[in-house]
Amino acid sequence: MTGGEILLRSVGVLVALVLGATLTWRLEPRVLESAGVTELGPAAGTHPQGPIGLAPNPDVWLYPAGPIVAVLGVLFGAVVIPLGPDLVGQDLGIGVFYFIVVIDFVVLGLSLGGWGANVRNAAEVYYRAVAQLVSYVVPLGLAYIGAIMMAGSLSTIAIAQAQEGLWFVVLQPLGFALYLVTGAMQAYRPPFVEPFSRHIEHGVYGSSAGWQALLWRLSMSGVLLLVAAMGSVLYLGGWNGPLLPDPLWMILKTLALMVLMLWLGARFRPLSTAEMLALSWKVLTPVGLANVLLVGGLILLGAGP
Amino acid sequence: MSLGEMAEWFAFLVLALISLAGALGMATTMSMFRSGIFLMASFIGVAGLFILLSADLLGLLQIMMYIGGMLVMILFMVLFSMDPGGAMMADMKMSLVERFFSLGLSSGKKDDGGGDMEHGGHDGGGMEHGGDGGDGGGMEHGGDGGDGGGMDMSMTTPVKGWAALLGLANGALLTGLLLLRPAWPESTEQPNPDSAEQIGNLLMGKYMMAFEGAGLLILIGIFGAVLIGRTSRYPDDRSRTAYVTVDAPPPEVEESAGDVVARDSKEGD
Amino acid sequence: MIPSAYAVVGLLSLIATAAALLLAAVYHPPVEVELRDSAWAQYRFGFPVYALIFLSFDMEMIFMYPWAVVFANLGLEAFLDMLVFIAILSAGITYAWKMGGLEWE
Amino acid sequence: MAVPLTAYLVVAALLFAIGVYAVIAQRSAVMILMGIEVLLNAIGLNLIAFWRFVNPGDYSAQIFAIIIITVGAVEMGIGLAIMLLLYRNRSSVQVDDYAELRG
Amino acid sequence: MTAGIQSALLLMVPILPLATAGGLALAGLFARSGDGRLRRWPGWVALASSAFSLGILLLLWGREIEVSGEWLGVSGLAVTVALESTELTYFLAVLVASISTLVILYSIKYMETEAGVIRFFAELALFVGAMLALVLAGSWIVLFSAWEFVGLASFLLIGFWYREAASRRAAQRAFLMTRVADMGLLLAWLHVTMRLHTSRIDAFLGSLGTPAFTEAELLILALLFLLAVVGKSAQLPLTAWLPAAMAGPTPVSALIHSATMVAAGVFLLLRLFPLYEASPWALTLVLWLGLAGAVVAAIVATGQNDLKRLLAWSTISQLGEMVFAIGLGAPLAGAYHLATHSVFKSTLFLTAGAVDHGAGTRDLSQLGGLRRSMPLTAAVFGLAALALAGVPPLSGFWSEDLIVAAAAAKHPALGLVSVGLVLLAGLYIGRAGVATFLGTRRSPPPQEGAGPKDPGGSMMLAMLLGGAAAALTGLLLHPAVEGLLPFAKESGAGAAWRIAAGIAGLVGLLAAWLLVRSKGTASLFEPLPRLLERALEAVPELGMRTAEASSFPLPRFEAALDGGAQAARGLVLALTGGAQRSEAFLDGVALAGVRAVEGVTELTERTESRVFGRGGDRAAELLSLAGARLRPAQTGRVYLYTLGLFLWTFGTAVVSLLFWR
Amino acid sequence: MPSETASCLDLWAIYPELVLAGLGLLLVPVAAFTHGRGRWRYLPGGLAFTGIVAALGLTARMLDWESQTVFCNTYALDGFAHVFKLLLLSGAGIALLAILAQFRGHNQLAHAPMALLFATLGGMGLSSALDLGLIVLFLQMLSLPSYVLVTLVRTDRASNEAVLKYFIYAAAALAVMAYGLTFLYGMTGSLELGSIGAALAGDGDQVWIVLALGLILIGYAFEMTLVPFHFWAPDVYSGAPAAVSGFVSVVPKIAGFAGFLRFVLYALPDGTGGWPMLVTLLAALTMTAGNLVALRQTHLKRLLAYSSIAQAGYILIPVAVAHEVAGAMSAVGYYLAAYLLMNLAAFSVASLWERTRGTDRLASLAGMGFRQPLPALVLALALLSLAGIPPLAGFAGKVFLLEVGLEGDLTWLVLLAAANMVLALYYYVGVIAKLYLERPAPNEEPAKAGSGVLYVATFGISTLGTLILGVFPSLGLQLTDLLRRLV
Repeated sequence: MTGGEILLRSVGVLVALVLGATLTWRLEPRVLESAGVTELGPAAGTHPQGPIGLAPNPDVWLYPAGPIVAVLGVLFGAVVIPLGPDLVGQDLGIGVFYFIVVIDFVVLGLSLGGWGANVRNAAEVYYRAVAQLVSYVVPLGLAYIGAIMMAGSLSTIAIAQAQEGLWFVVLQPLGFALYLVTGAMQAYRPPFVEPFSRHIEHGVYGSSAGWQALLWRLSMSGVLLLVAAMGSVLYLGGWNGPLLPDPLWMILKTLALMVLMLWLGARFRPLSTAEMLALSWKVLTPVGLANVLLVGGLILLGAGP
Repeated sequence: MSLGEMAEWFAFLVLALISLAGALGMATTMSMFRSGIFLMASFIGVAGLFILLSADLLGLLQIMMYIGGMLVMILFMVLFSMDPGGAMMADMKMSLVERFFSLGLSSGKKDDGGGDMEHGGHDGGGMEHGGDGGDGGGMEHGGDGGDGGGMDMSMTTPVKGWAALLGLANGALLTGLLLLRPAWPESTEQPNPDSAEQIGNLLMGKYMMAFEGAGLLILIGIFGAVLIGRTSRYPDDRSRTAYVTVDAPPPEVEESAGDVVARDSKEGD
Repeated sequence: MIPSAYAVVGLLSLIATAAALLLAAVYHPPVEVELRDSAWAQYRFGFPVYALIFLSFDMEMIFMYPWAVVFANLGLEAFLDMLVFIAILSAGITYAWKMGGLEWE
Repeated sequence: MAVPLTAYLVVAALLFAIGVYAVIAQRSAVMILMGIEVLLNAIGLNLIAFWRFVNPGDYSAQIFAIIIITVGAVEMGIGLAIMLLLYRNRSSVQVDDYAELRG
Repeated sequence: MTAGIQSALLLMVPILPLATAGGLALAGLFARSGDGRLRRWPGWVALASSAFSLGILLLLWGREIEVSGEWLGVSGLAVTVALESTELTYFLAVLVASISTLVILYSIKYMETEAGVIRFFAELALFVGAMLALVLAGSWIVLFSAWEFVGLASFLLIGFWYREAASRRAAQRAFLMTRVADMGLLLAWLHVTMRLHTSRIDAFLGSLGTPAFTEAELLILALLFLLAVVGKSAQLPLTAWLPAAMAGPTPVSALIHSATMVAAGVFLLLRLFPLYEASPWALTLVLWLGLAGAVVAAIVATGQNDLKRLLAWSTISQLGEMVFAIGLGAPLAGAYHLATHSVFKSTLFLTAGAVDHGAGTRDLSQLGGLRRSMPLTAAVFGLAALALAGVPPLSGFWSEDLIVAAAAAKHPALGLVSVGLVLLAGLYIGRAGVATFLGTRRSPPPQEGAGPKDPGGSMMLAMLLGGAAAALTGLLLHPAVEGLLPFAKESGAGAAWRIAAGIAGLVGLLAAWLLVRSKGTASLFEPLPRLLERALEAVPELGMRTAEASSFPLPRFEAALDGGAQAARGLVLALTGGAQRSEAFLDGVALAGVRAVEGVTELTERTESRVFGRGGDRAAELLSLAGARLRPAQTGRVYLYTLGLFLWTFGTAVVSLLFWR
Repeated sequence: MPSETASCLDLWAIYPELVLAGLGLLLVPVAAFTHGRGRWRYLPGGLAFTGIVAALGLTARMLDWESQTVFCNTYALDGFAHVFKLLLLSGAGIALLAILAQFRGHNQLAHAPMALLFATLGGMGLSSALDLGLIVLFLQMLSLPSYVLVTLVRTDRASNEAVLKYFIYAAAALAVMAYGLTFLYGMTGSLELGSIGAALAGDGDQVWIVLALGLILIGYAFEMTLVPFHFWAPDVYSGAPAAVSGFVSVVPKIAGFAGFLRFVLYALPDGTGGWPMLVTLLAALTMTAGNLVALRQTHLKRLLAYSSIAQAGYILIPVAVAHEVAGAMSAVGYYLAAYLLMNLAAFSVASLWERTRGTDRLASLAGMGFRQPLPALVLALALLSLAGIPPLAGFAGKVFLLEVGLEGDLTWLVLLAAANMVLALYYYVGVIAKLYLERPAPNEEPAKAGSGVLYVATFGISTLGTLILGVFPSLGLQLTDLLRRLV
């Protein structure tokens, strides 16, 4: 791969992400507000807010590192999202695993930025974000595993290709449902918006301004976009679809999934961290395990590719 | 040297630097939070080295494990530590390395002077953080004049000097041996690019025992963590309402009846 | 080759991030600042046992990825392995649940 | 491979040395636990480097490395649980507060 | 009698008392002491078992029997368990059984008022059983096990009065000091077993003529066995435990510390005599060790005021004589003396116990004139004492006669020394007897109305039997002894030596009588006895305290020189001034004594305060000092533990450099 | 060499382990459900005991199987493994009884059994594992549940301190050991002990072998409580509940010996790297230091801790000559069996005392022989056995040890051991004298009612075992002779 190509691809990834994020940024508040949601979560960043709170002594290394790490995570993740069989930043053999790992950088970024700001409301973000991480990682992983089992590969391309005939959502509705819930957790979208709750002045938003605020918004919109994109790769067949060109299918599915997640999330009141943890460990994880068993049984019976 | 080799060297050096600096930062910074983050950086650096060595699954696995692990660990460190942000410790006298990794930490007193937290015992910057010599002593923080806050805030043991010496000696000796006496039969074989499948097959085949054994080990981990770490009915919990600081130690845990076997207090002699 | 694939990923992301940073650097909206108290102190959080079992569970998940990849090839044997594994996981969850580990403190 | 095996091993050895320092010099049990994680990390790096240069055809070493990571994770879980218990009972995890048993 | 029945009977000999011990111990768990009517049954049961054993032994008279079975046989190593009744072992078994029976008989009455009788007799029976197993042992493993059990039983018996600190300390000390020596036995027999791949004792003895062992090996083995002998028989330098063990009940002293346990060491020497014959160096060492022990202990005995301690030192001395005899190459004399000594010394102990019971004290300076109130006791004591002093034709004479003869045959000087030993024996036993039974009572009886009187019942019976035996054994046994024991008779020495030996004891007795009449119970050769006693007690700590000890002689020498000068002046005066000046001579001698005593007092005080003042067992003290030095290593600080761990890694790395080539 | 095929799945070879693992897995939820429910709390203990007995039976059935490796050369199935498994299982069974007895009526009663099961499982694995990865895994599986056991009484100060020290020391030791193992891999490119041994025996680089040996030794020596890696042991044994101390002093130690022997005999055959010399030195150091420090102890558990350190020193004598003297292995096995029984007997008496009196001070033992004859007798016999008085098992064991030492030309070490045995007698006899030769404290309340059937069972099994093993050592030796059968 030549240097020019790399440059081209990086610009592509960046542009795709910025465009997608902007779209998300515009789209999200409308969906939420139309559903009557008051806790906007990360989408609150699009609304004007009061003065930002700063401590006299923030951690001069961690505080600015927060948004950069978060954006880095989103960008890292975007690299493996395919828009078509060849239209991908880079096909890693273990792309899905890679994705699930690098998206965690967003949590890391939130923690760094929140703690580093040394302000009560921001520091609280750290605790809530970690609680969210503790909640979603296991059931989300279980939701991924269903698809991986059927595709027999960790590559995003291979997984999408495996769904040429039949989308996994048909075979694994339980897994898809699980993904919807845990995806919302991973993206901090309603009803799981504790780290961006109004009570703590929207968390990190309340203590960052200028380029930091911009990067936060980019990454928070980007993470929703990526979760939806990965969802469509895992369960909705990625670019597969009749008539329309591949990338368009992918974009459509991603947006649809995004809207679906937001709309569904808006049906529920915001959950507290405690409720979210209980939900995750007492409901989602057992369901995820059952799903893995189910999928295993299906595969043994010869279902799937 | 080809471009690829140069790139490899560059990547290696950067990643090695991250690993080592991260580990060193972990051990020396005054901020507990930074400590955890530095360690995470070190792990990510090592994960990068793994990837450079073609063990990508393992590298990513390491990142995944330790982002979660370290973030959780920091939670506990913040709970256990008097000064998790290192703001107070930052005013102490530090060795060069410690100062470097604690850069940008301050108590913020000079700016506002609005003494938000009064921690007794440090009058006139008399606090000294450790001695970096080999004398192994010099841990007198705050002296005895402190009122309640006069406790020993130091983050290191009295044998810090020896520890540094020993670490250095160990490292130097090992490095020397590694450089001067390589005894490793190198092979030119190339690894299989599909590492996930390779590992999966091994886990399902030859290392079945390790696979299930590790599963059991993890079960023991869960079991032990729950059994040891579970609460025995806190009277009430303030951490949701007052969400910032808990200065007083948490109330004594009441064990349920019959949960205590009488023991005598050991008197040392 | 594995390292070169990741080199591409790394370069891609770094270039993209640099661009994003450049983009952001030109963004200078007016800011109103309020000075707050320092927040670094001991803090009791409500989910210690969750966090502890998460550490172990996370590791357990890691074993499942390579397994999921080869599952389809190995068939029944892998399924039995997985049964054992899921039994282990379920035992852990049940234990934590019944022992009051899955509660906010 | 442009970077020789020795380079990786040296990095691992230095990590090991730093871990040694942390385990001995840190007063807080959590920090000691971190030091131990650094030690485990050095082991992992050593293993993978040897694997890549000595026997890359056999992935057994990666299994060993996974086991090491597992050990680290589980140790972290149990260790933190122990420290939580200690903290609940005695409000301290400084190791030198626990020196009553001796002699 | 078929061979099977014989074997079974032989097995019964040690097992009967052992089983009795077990039964009594079980009974002790359920029966609570304090029931007056049932106080005596444990004694009778124990007596019955012991008597049965004796009976069985007598039934087996003159038969060579062997019982053996393989205990385990692994990888070319056959460890057998064997009992055998040969001339020597049979002889000693009969001896042990009869003395035990006598002592148990005595104890029934003696212990009737004590609490814990059941425990006592259980322990006694255990001891008897173990002792019988010890002498009858045909394989090393049985020998060693019995050896240990004897030690254990004596530990329990000496500590019978566990409420007294002295008792407890004495018990522990006895066990530990004998056990130190046991390690010699253990290592030696392990080595033999490993070499020969069998644990039969006779296999070892049979291999002595063959090149199975090198000469150096034999010497080492002999020395290792000698270590065991020294510990068990309280020879120099491990004597300290025996006098201290007098804190136990008197029957225990009679049984353990005169006749049986301490004799086990001598028995071992006799059993392994071929080994020592094959290793002349070791035999010489045995000779000198025995001689030194005999002389030193005899001197110490002359200074004792506690009747039982006196007897204990006397025992050490007599054991020394036996060892000496064996060292001379005259095992017959040693064995013979072992037998006669057992009889008269246990009788002496029994009478000492009666005195203690009757008069309420054993302190010579408070006793006196008991011949009137305890005539029978006095008579028995006298008989036994005369036997000890080697007065013909009582038992002691015959064996001491043999020893003197053997010594004289070796070298006239040795003969003289052995005659001197007889003299000393007469001296100290005479002093004890005279001070106890003759003259007048020196202190009032403890209670009015309950004056001292002869004991009744089984105690008296046992004493009378013992007295009779003490008188007659020699006479009866003498013609048979060569047939009974497997040793060749030594070439006899001249009649002059025999007469000298016979007279020496009488002279000693006479001198004792005179001295006690003139000087009361004051110690005779002060400072020597007390000094030696102290020194021997200090032995376990010798190594540690050598430096301090080196500062001791100075004041003593000064004082002694000073006193010596006075004495010399008095002597000169006496010689020049005639009879009327003899008073001045005596003054001078007395003054010399006083000065010497002063010096010694100072010395002993310093010894007490510096050496013994720390309390506890001395050897353990010494070692636990080392332990105390090590303890701080366990600092309780975990960072130091890990520091140590990583120091090891560094050390390993450094050491690995040594392998660079 | 079989490759990664399905043939590696030799489940038939690990039935005993499977029983324990399955039972442990089952017990985890069961324990949670029986927590705090009166008599139901005995259920896990009962099941675990049944399981241990079943595993014992299954292992015993395998004794005469042909030696072979299973799971693609990663797991050995030979006499060595079977005998060690029998030892571990019996130790675990007796210790389980003692733990159940001490925690009778306590909520933790439901949870202790599975920790014990898992630890035993780790030990069993360690005695069979032929692969470096498995060794590390099983070592960890041995340690982790032990932490849980040590801190069963969660609010106890001493327990808390003990578990902290145990944890830190164990974790550091394991890490250092694994670091050493990686160098073995680097030198040979193999994780299998057998091929490592084959590669190192010829022309291995001595410098790295010695270095690796030194590092690896730490992990095993820590489990075996050898000086200078014993520091954790006294603190942990005295801080943990006595019954648990009994378990921790027996099962991990036996497993440590099993693992160490397997490691050196396979990976460093014929004394490669000079390990026999190293072991000899450690043996001398261990027995001497353990005994000396034990002389000055005032608490029973601590005294027993140092005593068990010293005992480990004795056991090292045959280990040091294991590669050249034929009877060495069976001496190790026999002594470990004896040690297991006598040590558990002693600790279970300490446990009874802790339960009824709440103390383990030696002073509190005064007059115990009259107040509580049975436990006192058990303790006295155990101590006499530890001291090596015939005809108890400890005596025969010591005889074999010394004999093997003499045969292996370690005369100086044997002499030192003999001196040490004498030295050890001082403190053992001191305790016995306390039991029988001292009067109880005047104002002490009379002993509480009977010791309970579980204690009686513990005492009975361990004491009778000590006696039987001592009187009929050929029974034990026939079994431990199987230790020589290695694959």
